[in-house]
Amino acid sequence: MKRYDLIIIGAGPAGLSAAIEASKRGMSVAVFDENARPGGQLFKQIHKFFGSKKHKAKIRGYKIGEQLLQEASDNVDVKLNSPVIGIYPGKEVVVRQEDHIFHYKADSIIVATGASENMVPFEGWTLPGVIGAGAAQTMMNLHGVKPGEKILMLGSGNVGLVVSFQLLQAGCEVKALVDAAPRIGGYGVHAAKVARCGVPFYLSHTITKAEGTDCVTGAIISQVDEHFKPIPGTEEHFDVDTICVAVGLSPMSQLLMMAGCDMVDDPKRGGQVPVCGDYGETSIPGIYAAGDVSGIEEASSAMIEGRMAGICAAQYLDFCTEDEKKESLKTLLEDLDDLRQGMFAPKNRGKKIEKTEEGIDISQTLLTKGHLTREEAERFPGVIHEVGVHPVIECTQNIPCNPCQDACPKHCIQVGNDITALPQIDPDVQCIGCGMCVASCSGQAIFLLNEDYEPGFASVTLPYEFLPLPQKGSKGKALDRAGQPVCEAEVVNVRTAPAFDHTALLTIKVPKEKMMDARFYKGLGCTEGVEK
Amino acid sequence: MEKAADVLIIGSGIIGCATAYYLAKKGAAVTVLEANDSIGNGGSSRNGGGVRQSGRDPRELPMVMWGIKNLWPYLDEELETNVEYTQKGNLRLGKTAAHLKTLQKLTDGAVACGLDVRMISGDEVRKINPYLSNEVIGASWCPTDGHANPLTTTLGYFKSARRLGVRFITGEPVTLIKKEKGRAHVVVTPDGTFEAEQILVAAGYETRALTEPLGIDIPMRKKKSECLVTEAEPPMFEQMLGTAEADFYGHQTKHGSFVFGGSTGLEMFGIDDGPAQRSTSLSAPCTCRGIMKYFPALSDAKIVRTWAGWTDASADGIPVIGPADGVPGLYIACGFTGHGFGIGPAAAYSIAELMTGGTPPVDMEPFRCTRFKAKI
Amino acid sequence: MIKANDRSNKMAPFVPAEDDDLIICRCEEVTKGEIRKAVHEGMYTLPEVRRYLRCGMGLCQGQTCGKLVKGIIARELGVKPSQLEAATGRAPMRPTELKIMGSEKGGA
Amino acid sequence: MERITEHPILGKIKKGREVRFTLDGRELKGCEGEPIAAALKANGVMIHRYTAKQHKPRGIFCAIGRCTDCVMVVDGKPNIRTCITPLKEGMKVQTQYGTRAKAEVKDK
Repeated sequence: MKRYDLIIIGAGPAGLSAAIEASKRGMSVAVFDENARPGGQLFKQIHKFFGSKKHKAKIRGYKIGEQLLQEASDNVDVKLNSPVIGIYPGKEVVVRQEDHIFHYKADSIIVATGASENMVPFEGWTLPGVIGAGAAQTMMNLHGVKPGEKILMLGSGNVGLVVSFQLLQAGCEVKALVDAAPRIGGYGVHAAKVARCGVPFYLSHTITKAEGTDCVTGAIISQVDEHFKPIPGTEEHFDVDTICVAVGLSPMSQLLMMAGCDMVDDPKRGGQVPVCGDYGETSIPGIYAAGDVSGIEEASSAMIEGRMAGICAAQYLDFCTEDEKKESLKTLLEDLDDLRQGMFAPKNRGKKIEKTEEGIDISQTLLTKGHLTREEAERFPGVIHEVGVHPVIECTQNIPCNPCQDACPKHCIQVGNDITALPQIDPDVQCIGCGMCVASCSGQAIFLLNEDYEPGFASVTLPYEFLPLPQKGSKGKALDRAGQPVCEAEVVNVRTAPAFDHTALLTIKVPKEKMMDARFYKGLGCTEGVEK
Repeated sequence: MEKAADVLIIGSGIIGCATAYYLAKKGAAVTVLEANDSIGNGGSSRNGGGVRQSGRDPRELPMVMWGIKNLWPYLDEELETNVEYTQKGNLRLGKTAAHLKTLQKLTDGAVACGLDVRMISGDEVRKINPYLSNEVIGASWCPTDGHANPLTTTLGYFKSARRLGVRFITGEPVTLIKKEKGRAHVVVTPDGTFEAEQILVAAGYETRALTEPLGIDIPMRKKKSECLVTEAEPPMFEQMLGTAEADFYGHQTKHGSFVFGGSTGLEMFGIDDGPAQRSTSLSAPCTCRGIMKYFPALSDAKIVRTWAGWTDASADGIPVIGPADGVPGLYIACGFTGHGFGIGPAAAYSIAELMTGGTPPVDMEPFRCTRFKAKI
Repeated sequence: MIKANDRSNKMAPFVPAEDDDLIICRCEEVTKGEIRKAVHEGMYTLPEVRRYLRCGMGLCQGQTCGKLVKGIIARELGVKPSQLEAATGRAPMRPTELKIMGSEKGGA
Repeated sequence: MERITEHPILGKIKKGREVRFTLDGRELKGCEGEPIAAALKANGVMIHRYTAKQHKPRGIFCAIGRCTDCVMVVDGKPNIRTCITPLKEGMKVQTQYGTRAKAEVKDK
């Protein structure tokens, strides 16, 4: 029987990070993953990540996956297409590989199996065309196949918002974003990206029926009362071929249960999770859990948790000293702690937060419609007015993210040590209009305004991640934050650069009085997204 | 806290549930105490579902034969539950001359008890079940054997007993049975005490620890048994199957899935992992190889679940059913040795008769708890 | 775990609901009404409901419906889903062909 | 028609060579190595199977091999998770009815 110092189950962000730390310390490590390619969900994540530099912020998920693989490739044995069948007594891991099952023994095990999608039943939910949001991501971002043409998205958490945007990028039409909750669950900036493309948000609404005989041909949604019961008479029909369900994730913890770890159902962590110490130690010495399997969080947190579990396993088997472990864990715990701050922190789940840490009222329109109003935007520290070109940062919630601070070569944007603080603009530093901040903002919430572009006209520079890319000189409509046309607009500049990482910078000229409304651009005769 | 009942039953397996049901039908006030959080969480929800006479010890044959004639065919209706009882015969398969010898011996014993069972050739076997490989050279064939769904049967008895007013309390482990004025009368749990005129212990292997302090020790040991189930497949055959070598047994359920159990030969020496009942890594692969030797056609069938359970293997391979001699008020039903499901309804019916002063349908003498003697 | 363990507890009688026809377990096609009814018949735990109705016992082994079934049982019993025991994790975690399961390498 | 040829972030999507396969005897084209489900989707196929009890259509649901809703009969074998089974030249894919392919459907 083949033996390893450490067996890791799952080659996602947590598993790979754990493998890197463990193998660095001399452990023999095997990583098993059931998928054909490593990286877990990272390769479906084509948006830029949040956090700070050490959390790999502003790098797109799939690139982080590539980096991790690169880092792991030298010493770690990643075995793909290898579903683990079970964990048996004596830390025996049985794996299916090709047409056989293999028995492996390990002195320590890290379970990093991630999460699976929650589902919500409604009339017609078994029809072909009702799919998980993860399924949509898999189809379009991994396999290059559109999950549908006209989509209704169910769920306004980060997954629902991010996938809606990705669907638009893939050339699908998102007809509506529906959530039974009265407020949007995910980051406001993610919602705003979707809203400005014209996707309507239906909060306090639920799907009551998927229509169709052989597959989805439409959907009916209804408003719900405070007990989440549909209100008769509020039904609205949508002509869609696909209904995407994004109603949260559950830890995929069955293997830990099978291994005999003490489990607990913790709604704050997303469901059935192992009882764990700070670094993923389960009730069984030598078995650890890292990433979503021990509680649903972002991939950035999963990577840190993986590293911590890897270090713990190393120390458990004497591959590093207690002091070294303590030292490394201290830094990692701080990094993790940075991510677990702000209004979306795990500890704040379910809490109704009315004000930012700075004491500013949070935009209610953002929470219910997915976008700020012009008036609401003005009260945030990132929104200023100056002569000439300057950034406008419509970042209005305390989320752990600060790449904008590093992006500005002139250091005119400050977030400070607390990375959940709202960015502020130093009025004494002259913006050079380089656009680095616009491209660096993972939330696509930074715009450059030139209030004095031409007499009577201002220019707005905005991030643009769609095809076809408008040409300089082309004319169209400027859209407001809700995706509604506000005025004629002319594209006066289009910038792309490797440093922008596929985010194009579109500069449009609009009448000066519309500069605080125009936040998106729609060319004439084509919708956003891939040309049909 | 004193809670009174006519009868207290310890254990909610098929024996506990069915006895409660038959007692309640006779008007008794019954309380069932179950240590686990779920009803029937032991062997009753973990066995292979055989409802079989052939292959059994002649001492328990009359009881199981009576049950198959008088109880099993009517259980669906009686319990208002689909117990999936299928009476399409049992093939006990042999591949070697030695196997046939084993089978012949079992068959002769059963025929002496009046059971319709006979030896058939390999070709006759394949007429009954065309999927069996040519390695099979003969079998014993008992047309009145069959199989049922142990999960719905046990829960069906539970449901029906509950409907008749039986009180079931789960998560209530009994720690002690106490005598009062010479009779077993009080049952102690961490939550309190329960009183009853009669107490039945039907707690599998755990019975031993409960009756031993009262001077009744049943010689038995815990033995792990493991099973697996496949995805649903198109209907292939309806018989219950076993082998002379006991390398696997099983059947295709009405749902289409195949349930198989098997033996690695190492069961008696496994680690006692207590109530966890964890599968071992060796069992399912071993059973799979066993199955494929007989059923090459099943090699692409996918296994969706494996599980394990404890059996209470008695010293002589048949159960203890009846009064605890010398302890008035106490009754015992345990030691079913891994074949308690098919005989369960008849055993329960018989105990209910005994406990209410009626006449059990078969002679209960072979099941007395005092039968175990030293060999010299 | 819950101490809703006295199965003779009188529960409000089963009242049919409009959405009883909803499929909850997609593999075994078990409906919400069947699950609710099972609870009223005394099945208070996830293992019992699964054993009684086969929900979560199909090809996917309850990976999709586990949480939904738990929620329905909890609602009928008037407890929080987190107070109910979860389904047991059992091998194989993915459906595995007999011939593959029977072909061991690196075994003892 | 449903394929994304160029993506604003991912650029040109790399795919395997074009191969032919059949669905219930009808010849379709797909890319080698992509999941069968992706190839079917690109051909506009929504229904993968009809359920055993209620005979209702099912298609892709989780797309990562967990929910088992997208199973079909592939090269004669039922219950194959098409979302994780790579497409190969000449594969015979059949709509699954309950646990098997429809007897009347003759594959070429």
